[in-house]
Amino acid sequence: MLIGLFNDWIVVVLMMIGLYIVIAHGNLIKKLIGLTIFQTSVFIFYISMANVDGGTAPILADGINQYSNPLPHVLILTAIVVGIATTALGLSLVVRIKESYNSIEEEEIQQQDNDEQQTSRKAEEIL
Amino acid sequence: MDIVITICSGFLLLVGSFLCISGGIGLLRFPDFYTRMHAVGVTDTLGAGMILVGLMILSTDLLVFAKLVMVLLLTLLIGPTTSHVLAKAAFHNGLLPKDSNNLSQAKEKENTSSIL
Amino acid sequence: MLIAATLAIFVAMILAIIRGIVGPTLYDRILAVNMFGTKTVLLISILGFVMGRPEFLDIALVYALINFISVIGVLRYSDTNQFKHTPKENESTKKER
Amino acid sequence: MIDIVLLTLLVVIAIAIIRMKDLFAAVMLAGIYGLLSASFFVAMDAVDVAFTEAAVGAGISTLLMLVVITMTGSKEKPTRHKPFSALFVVIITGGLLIYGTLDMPYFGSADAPIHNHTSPRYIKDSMQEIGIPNIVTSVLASYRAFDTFGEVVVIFTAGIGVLTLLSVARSKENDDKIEAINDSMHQQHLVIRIISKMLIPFIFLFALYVQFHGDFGPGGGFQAGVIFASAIILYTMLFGLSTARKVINQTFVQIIAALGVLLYGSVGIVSLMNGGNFLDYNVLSSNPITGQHLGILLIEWGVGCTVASVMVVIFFNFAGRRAFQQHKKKLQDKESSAC
Repeated sequence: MLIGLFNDWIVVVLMMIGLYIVIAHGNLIKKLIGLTIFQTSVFIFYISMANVDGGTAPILADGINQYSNPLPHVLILTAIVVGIATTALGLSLVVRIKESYNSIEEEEIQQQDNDEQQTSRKAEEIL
Repeated sequence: MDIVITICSGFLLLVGSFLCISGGIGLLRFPDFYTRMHAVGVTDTLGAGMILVGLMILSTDLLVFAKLVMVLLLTLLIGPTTSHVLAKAAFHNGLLPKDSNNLSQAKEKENTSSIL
Repeated sequence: MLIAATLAIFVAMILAIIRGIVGPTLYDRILAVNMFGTKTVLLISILGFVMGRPEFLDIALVYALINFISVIGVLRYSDTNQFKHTPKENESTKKER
Repeated sequence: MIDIVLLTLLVVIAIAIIRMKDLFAAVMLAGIYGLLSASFFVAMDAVDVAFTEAAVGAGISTLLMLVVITMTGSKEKPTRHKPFSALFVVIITGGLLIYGTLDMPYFGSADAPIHNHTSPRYIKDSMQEIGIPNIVTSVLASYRAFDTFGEVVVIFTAGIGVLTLLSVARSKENDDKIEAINDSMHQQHLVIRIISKMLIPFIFLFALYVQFHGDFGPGGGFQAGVIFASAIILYTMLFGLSTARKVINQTFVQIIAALGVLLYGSVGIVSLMNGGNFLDYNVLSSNPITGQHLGILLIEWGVGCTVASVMVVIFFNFAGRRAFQQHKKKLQDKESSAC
């Protein structure tokens, strides 16, 4: 009976791997890859919920009584395309960050921001 | 008739699976990129073709058969093309075969001769 | 036989994944991805027959096409200097003449 | 059984992605990850989803990431601090989630709550009410058409966002120089060029087939749009951006993207005018079933146009930015060498 929850556990593991990459890695593109993994784990969760034992694809045909649940399929189908659109938006932000900071590492960007703040503060003090 | 179909498709599927596995082992065990590429490039197309033909024999619907033919044509077109492009790109980028003493010498000779 | 073929494809997939993870050069990885794509096409075709509804082979077609496009894309963007060797060769041949 | 193997492979690849320092390798593994998850969707009977994931997860997202990596550099720098706090957070959250799964219904059980609420009606009545064998299409385009409208608008907005962030003002002279950079590539690659020339019309035809066959098998506007766009992307990669821009005018593509959303919305307005609810296709024609068919056909066209043109616009802008950066770098190099 343990095998009955196997899919859910794998989903949790994948989700946590995605979360770990997003938290622990400083590289912005790596973070986006982590986000993609997280996203896919949610897709897998929905799709494995939709499955019914002995069911087939939800396309009506003669002589088939048991179909999988079509509703999660619809939700995930649109979510995948929206996901790529938002990923593209994130990637374009990364490109702009690279252009203005010349780095895509989180730590270096923060370092540069801090330096800038300090210099501007010093300039104010002098004034 | 049924038995003939089952035996034929079974034979083709088995040969195709054997080719797939041997290609995989070649990909893992061969020493450098070009030999790996040889293993994959040869077995991938042939194995895929065998398996698809085996499935074609099994199919009862004409539409399924037609789609399988299209998949087969695509793999026959695409497999060799990607192998060719990959090998060309790797070679142009300066990746030399592992046992490449002869080859690099030959290349040097060619270069010197072209300079001369 | 279908089950045996499925198992064989799984084994080939696992081997390709190992090469994709280990692969010392970039080209080994591209090769592994390419082989993985072909194996996925086969897996989808066979899965249709195993599950008894083989009419969804459109997916296998899409896989074959997308696999080609992504390999070309990887080669196009993998190295910016990649295709600049050929003009140099042309130049040298011109000098020869 | 098949799904267990596929899921295990997914976890292996995800762990390998964590360890990968080379971003190229990580993106390539992400491509394999997309292919694997799509095969999992096929094994779970979700053919429409697998269709979309195949075109998107393994194709377009990998390509976009590769283009970006060529602009930003492919080495990941090691983080200085140890990620123990991140590990702690992840393990705690994961433990709680796994504790939560213990209450979940078992995989594949037919009496799970999800199968008892609205889906039996879709499965039982959609043939009488909509008249289309593919239940996913009838739910997507008719029962939940308003939801899908929202998704299309989100995709359109994301396209506008990418355009605002990355579009480069193009002057004529600038254009020619960028063209020179682009066309220096792939001039020698005769084999791919010929094979691709053979394939591209086939891909367009296949996209149209997917668009119109979506009522009877897996397919529909979303998938067709992505496949159509990937053919144009293949052309762009082989023949250079400026050639592709000459063939397909970017302004025209942007107008098509807006027109797709407009078409979708106006179907809703027309059904309002005819006395029904927003996006209620029954009133579009004298016969409700014919009305449903007409409505689904029209909005699938809208979705297909928007998705295809937004994907093309996104790719054009990424590639255009890359060419612009290379051009700028060349100019700088020239200046510095002149000094």
